[in-house]
Amino acid sequence: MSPSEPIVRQVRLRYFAVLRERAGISSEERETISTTVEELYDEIKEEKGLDLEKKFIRIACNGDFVDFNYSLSDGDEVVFIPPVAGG
Amino acid sequence: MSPSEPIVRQVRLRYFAVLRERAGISSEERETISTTVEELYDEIKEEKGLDLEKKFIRIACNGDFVDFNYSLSDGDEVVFIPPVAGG
Amino acid sequence: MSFDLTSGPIAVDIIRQGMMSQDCGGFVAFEGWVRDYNDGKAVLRLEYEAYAELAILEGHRIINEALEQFPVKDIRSVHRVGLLDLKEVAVWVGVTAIHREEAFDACRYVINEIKSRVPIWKKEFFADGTTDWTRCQNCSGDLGNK
Amino acid sequence: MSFDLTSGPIAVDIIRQGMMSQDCGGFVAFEGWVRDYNDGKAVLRLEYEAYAELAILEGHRIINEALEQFPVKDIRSVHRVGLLDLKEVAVWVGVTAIHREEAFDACRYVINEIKSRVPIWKKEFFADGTTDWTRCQNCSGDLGNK
Repeated sequence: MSPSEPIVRQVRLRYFAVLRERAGISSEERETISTTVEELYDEIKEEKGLDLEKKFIRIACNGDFVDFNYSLSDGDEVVFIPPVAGG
Repeated sequence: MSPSEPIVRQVRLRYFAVLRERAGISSEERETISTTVEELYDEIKEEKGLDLEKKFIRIACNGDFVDFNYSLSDGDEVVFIPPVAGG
Repeated sequence: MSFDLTSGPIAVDIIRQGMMSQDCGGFVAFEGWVRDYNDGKAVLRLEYEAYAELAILEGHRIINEALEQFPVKDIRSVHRVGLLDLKEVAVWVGVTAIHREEAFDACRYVINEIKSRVPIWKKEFFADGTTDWTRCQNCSGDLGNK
Repeated sequence: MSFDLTSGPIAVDIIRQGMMSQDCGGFVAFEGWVRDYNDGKAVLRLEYEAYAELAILEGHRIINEALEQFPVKDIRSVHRVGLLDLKEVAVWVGVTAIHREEAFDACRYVINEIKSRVPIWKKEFFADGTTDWTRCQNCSGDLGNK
């Protein structure tokens, strides 16, 4: 693999609440060339027509919160978390 | 009745908690020449050997709190209230 | 709103359910339980004695103050009198409100005021055989040090 | 301590009784009830959806923070998921402590943090036939304004 060829990672995405309804699915496996979860959100947002602004979401990876610059690894499970409203 | 002759009033006293145990009774009718509830407490304190300092008690008359300088009337029901400890 | 005294167990869940209302989003309750230890001594049981008429009058005043001061919906409180065993509920205060912050504030106000103003007294029966009227121990030369 | 999710009614009185301890003098509980009105619209029912694994992880973290921060004895909390009718208990937080002030503080901390941090979402079903994911209405150009 040459350095110019982007690395493709296999990730699993799960959708909840408003994003689940918007995406029309609750989970998907996908291959991505995004290197961070932020890039992945931009990619998904475009594709699925999600219009939730980034400043309103948090991101979880493999069951815990991560920063937007978290580097994706093969097999990661990623969840974009819209504003919560428990209680 | 001459002005120098003290007025005697009939009052009812009720005792609660530590004062009830100390006085050995829960209520009594008595005639008093005290003109205020404070004087009445001094009178009772002496007689019953109550040693609860005045600064720790409150006084109720006819079912509601009154000041120490409340003027006694015939038929008043007076309660000396030791420090409360509800809850 | 209500403030009651009772010589039987406080029916917490029944009172709570009676306050349930679909126009309230928040409910805060405080319960005072009989604890097995106080002032460094093991406690076996408690006795509460009330000057009932004034306790109820003052309890209602406190709740009315809280209802004026905090935008809450309803406040109810019950205080036990008589002998209580360990773990029994001595006092219960429940507050319903549209918003939780006010419910917390009102509940805290009511229990604090009850404890400092309502003429109810607590006698502790200690494991060592002594007893104390709580908060009266240091009110005189020898009272309470029996 | 515990933080649980449940799709059935929260057994408030059973959890509360399970926390009763003779070494605690104070108990504070918060309950969030399903309210019939929000944002000026009549509400018929609610649906809570959770990202369960992370909700439980974060719920436990919050309770542990509270246990470190406040000298309380025990904290338990349960949150409903799924469809709820009016007046049902959506969330319950109970705190036991030796002293009441800390119990109030810890309970308020836990419910505030749950509401802001735990990945649980609320969908409101309004009488006018519309629905909203609470707090998502203004997160985008058109989402939530359906």
